[in-house]
Amino acid sequence: MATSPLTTGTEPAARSGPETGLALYRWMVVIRQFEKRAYDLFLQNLVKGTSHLSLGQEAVAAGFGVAMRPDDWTFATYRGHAHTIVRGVPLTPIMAELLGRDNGLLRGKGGSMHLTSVAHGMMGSYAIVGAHLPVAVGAAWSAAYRKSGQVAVCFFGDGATNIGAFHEALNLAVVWNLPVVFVCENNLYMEYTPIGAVTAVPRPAADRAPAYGLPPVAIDGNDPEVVHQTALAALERARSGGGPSLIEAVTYRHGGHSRADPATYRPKEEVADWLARDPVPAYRARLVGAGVPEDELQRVEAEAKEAVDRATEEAKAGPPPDPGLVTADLWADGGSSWRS
Amino acid sequence: MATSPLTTGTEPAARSGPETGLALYRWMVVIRQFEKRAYDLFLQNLVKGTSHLSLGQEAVAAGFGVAMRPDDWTFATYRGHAHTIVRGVPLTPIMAELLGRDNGLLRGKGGSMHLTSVAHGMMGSYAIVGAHLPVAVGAAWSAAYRKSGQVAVCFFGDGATNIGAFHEALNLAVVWNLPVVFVCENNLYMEYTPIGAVTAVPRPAADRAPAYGLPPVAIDGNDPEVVHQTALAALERARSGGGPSLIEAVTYRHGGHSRADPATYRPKEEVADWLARDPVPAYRARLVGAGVPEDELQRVEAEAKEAVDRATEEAKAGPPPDPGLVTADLWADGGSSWRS
Amino acid sequence: MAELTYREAVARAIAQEMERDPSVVLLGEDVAGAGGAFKATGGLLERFGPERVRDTPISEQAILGAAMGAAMTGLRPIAEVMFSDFFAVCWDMVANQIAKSRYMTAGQVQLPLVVRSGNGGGSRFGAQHSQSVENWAMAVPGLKVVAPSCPSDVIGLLAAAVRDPDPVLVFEHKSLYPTKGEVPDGELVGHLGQAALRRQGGDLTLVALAAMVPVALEAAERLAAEGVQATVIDLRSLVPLDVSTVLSSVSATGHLVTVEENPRLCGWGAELASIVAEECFYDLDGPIVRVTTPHVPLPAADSLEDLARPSVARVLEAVPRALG
Amino acid sequence: MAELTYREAVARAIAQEMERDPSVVLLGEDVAGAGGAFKATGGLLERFGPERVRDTPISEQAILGAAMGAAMTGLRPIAEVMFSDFFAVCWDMVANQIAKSRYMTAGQVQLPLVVRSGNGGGSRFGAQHSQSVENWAMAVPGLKVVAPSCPSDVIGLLAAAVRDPDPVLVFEHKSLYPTKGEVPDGELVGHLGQAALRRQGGDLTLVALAAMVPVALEAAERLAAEGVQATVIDLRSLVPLDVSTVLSSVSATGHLVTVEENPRLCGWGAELASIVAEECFYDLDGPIVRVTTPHVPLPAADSLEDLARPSVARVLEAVPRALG
Ligand SMILES: Cc1ncc(C[n+]2csc(CCOP(=O)(O)OP(=O)(O)O)c2C)c(N)n1
Ligand SMILES: Cc1ncc(C[n+]2csc(CCOP(=O)(O)OP(=O)(O)O)c2C)c(N)n1
Ligand SMILES: [Mg+2]
Ligand SMILES: [Mg+2]
Repeated sequence: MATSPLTTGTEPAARSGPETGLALYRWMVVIRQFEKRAYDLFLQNLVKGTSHLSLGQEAVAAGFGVAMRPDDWTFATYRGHAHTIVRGVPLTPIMAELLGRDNGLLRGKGGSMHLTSVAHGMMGSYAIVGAHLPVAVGAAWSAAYRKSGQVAVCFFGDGATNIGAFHEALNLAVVWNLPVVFVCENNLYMEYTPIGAVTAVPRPAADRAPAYGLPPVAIDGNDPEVVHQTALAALERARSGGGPSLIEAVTYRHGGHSRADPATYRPKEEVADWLARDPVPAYRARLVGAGVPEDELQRVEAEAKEAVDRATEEAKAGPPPDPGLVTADLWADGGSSWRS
Repeated sequence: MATSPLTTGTEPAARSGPETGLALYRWMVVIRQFEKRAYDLFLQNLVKGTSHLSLGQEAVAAGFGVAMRPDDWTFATYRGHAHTIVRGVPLTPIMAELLGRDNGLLRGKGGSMHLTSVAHGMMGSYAIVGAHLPVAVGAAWSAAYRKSGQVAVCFFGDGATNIGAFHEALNLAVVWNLPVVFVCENNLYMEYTPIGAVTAVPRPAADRAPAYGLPPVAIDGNDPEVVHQTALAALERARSGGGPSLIEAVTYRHGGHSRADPATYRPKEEVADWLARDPVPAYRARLVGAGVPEDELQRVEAEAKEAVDRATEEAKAGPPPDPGLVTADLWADGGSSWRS
Repeated sequence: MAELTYREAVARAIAQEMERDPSVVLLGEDVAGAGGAFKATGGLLERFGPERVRDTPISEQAILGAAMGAAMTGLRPIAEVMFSDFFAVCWDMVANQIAKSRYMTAGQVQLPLVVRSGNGGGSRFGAQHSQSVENWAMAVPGLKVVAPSCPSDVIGLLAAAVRDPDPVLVFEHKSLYPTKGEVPDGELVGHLGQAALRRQGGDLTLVALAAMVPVALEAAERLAAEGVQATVIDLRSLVPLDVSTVLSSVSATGHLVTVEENPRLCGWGAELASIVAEECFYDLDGPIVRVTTPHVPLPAADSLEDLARPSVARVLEAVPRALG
Repeated sequence: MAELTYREAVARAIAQEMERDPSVVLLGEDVAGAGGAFKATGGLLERFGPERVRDTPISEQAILGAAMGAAMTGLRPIAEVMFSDFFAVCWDMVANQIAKSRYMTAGQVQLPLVVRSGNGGGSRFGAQHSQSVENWAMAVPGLKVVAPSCPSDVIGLLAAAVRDPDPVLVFEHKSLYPTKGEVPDGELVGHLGQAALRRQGGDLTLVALAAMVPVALEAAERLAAEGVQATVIDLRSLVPLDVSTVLSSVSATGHLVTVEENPRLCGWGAELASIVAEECFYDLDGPIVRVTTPHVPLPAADSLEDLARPSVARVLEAVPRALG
């Protein structure tokens, strides 16, 4: 089952230095604060549509975010706030998008599930399970064709490993030897069903890797340094022509699948176990142990909170989207006319 | 690549007896004669649509046909004449279907690619690559639900292992532990592209089996006894609650992908090699060596030729389909009205 | 009589049919343990057990393929496609396999199966979780297509769909799940292919479906206040299509406005308008006007989504054009 | 001027665009080594090399996903879906991803890509290899849709599609591949959204697409022999749709017959009829009649397939009903 012992397929090249550690921690804290706020705003009925939080899964986004080159590309799912944040997209437009305002990242047209910022290499959040894996392959193809050295990194859930697009994307990426890193965030559940109940192998991604000629890699997705080192190795492999990687990062979401899902389908002890392994305090403790001064950590935390507060205020102050947006931007000419 | 050494995943339980040998040979010869005739009729412009022959691949259909129980189910592709024949479907309606006549198996409505005879457990020939794998899973589910002891056997090509439906079907079949046998007829090519050029692993099916918790099985698809023994073992496993199997039978088509494809994209030596391993004369020689009297073989051959001759005449004598069939049988009420 | 929500009606219909016929089985993502993403299948696992109510992986092609294979071998499966947008990932199963098998095999293959799906907008879910795709299904020969607008029709149409020998797609409207309605006690079985006359009026025919029915009814009330009496037809079933109910109403009123949620092009409204323009041309006294979502995907923000979907105001705007 | 076949025109158009722009790449099953299942991409591998002309596995979702990812990052891919029926196995990529991404991201994502596909019947391939599915695409906002009827339009429209900043689906008609036509020398670039007037006549407007254009033209000749002069419009492009050419013709003739190959319900003919019934109602002098394939899949046998698809005889039968 998905709770089986983890193996680290790629040995960390070196321990992360103190700067990297702080960077990892900063992103984890920003994500944590942002997601908690998003939840509060949902309870206040300000986030109108759905939203899928990464609370508990921060280490995956942070580890990759710190490892990626600015011109690398991220492809994420509907659970994409964290992956958008770590690409350096300002928090205000992200928050404003959740609130459906004109100052939102997508001017309210996409919502929480479709966060995208092409300027930051955040190439989209996709709400159909599995759909973005082939798209990431295409971006990697374009990087290879243009010899740009860019890498496409594609995040998806454990549930996505059972859909056809997963299979097609992995196979094509390997056959064409493309610079793409597939990252399965295995949080042990699809929406409400345990992944082990609907999957033919214990490790939904790692145990499929050999079907594409790739080594099985499953890592502790709650350890940001392990994630970061694994990411560095996979990115380097991709950039140097070594082809795709498939990484299973085992982690856990603290809350429900989306919105107000109370997640009562999960055993209490399982939840308690994983809360005890909460990546944010755990990593904080590790940094303290490694000699990072307490006040530096507090500064990072204060800055994060301040940034999220400011984003919240600016988002709330945003006007509703311009009504003209309904019929805008279907086509490159800015409009949506279907008649000539 | 797909020409890598074969491994036999399931040890033959016992050598096939002389009766089985003759049965295998009979089906191989019938298929051979039928397919050659279909080709001739195509050249005479009597087969109007497309057709995909199993010349060279007879041992797979024969081996399974002899092993299956009458109430087991076959699901095949557009390359389905052979699989239809071995279920005992009379040759005349099959041939008449290729000719588009009213006495055709589907009264001309389906054509070569859709041969179906529910009464014989031939549950359809499917022309969309990969589509019938999930359908076979459903039939197996129904057998399991009704505890009927039936098994669904699903044949498909090497090319089909790269499409999403393959992945979804295998996973679900294993998760639900269903009585279904998946048989990949690896003839080394999709239409015109060598399977090795577009597949991430050397053995397109066998190397994927572990991704579904199944053992890798690749057999000599030109040896009808190996196929037959493997089939018996897989059917028994399925019938006794042991769940699905995935079998890769390596074989070769003697002709082109469809109709008049001259198959010039294949290296001459490769073709020559495989022609030298033609399963029909090879098995004949083996039977002779095992002491089967020559005249018995000749009788089988003469009967096959006679049956195909008769089917050809009867098919040719068939009238064109009743024009009313155009709007018949969309619905169970026999009609196709969309208005009430 | 009892008041039920639309979502409760779904579970009641399925239970009614599973109780009656042991060959009825239910499968889909999260339909069993969790009672469905929209909580429309709650209690069924407990009542009918894990052999008949089955959770699946996220594998829509396998779900629909399994339903098809089971249907052709003696079961009567009800498959759930959680959001109708996901028909796109299994469209081959629906459009090429399920729809065509009986015809291609000259009637050999029987496919008594139902696919239920949450359809339509209004939930601020954005473009990939809000589509009205009943016209995708209507365009494919071999599929029956219904879309109930109220709890009693949910039961009647779903039960009829389960008993029908052909494949039926049932589009449940997501924004209607929490709505309530009176439902008669006891077994309820409807008919596929019967439109419902929700209101009678001699000046104009309004035709609507699912969540657009209340919109059309409210528009009719407002029109009445201005002295225009509208007939409101709830189409309920797209295939079979109750053409005669529509034609006889339009013959009487001479004016037709359709109210559909799908994007502009090639919706059921276009089909209906064309039928009327061919078969009832000489009774028409003015242009046929379609009110639709513009030809765009649905935006996520509440204010934008409300502007995009047909509203009472947009219907009222259309009526003068139809009256000519 | 040279005479080319429709299939040669495909290869020439692609070569013209690949020559001009190194960001144009081609991918699909058997398109490279084998020159395409319909031999419409012959010689391109030899001329442009394996980096630009790529064979793929049988993975339509991956093919279209790869085209999308490449397009959003700077390439201009041309993807082939061998038979348009196979859009069903990658419909999510087409309808949910490619069509919606620009809109959902408020214009951030650019998708200059082309998907070519062999469409339509007449080849006795049966129900799963013969469909006309241009209406599937027309119904989805965010896709441009064209369907050429002759070799010069193949080049013009395909070139225009490659240069267009938006996703364009090009439906090549399988039964037209062997047909020939005159093609001007030199670079040829057409326009999306312009219908072509193939014949002028004052009594009736016939509108057709792709393989139905010759059917409509022949019907028009026969009608002329009986003294009825028909205008024949080759629609060429469904999105954008050249509504004004159709409306002005119908305004003049007062009568409209559409000839479409897709099954009955919700085709482009229904859309066109509805537009005319709304925007041109007062100029109509008779019912709008659609000639379509009946609402069934296509049968395989030659005689049945010929009966199912619209024929000259069926058009001639429809005209008196339209003339009223
Ligand atoms: C094709 C498709 N099927 C179903 C859904 C509905 N759905 C949304 S999220 C989800 C669960 C996904 O689980 P997983 O891949 O593990 O990702 P997680 O949400 O746990 O991050 C499902 C079934 C969907 N969006 N797309
Ligand atoms: C989804 C889909 N894509 C493409 C095709 C076109 N096509 C028909 S047969 C074929 C090759 C199949 O190769 P394989 O699976 O190896 O079977 P074989 O024909 O060799 O028996 C292709 C690409 C199809 N029918 N369906
Ligand atoms: Mg998960
Ligand atoms: Mg093959």
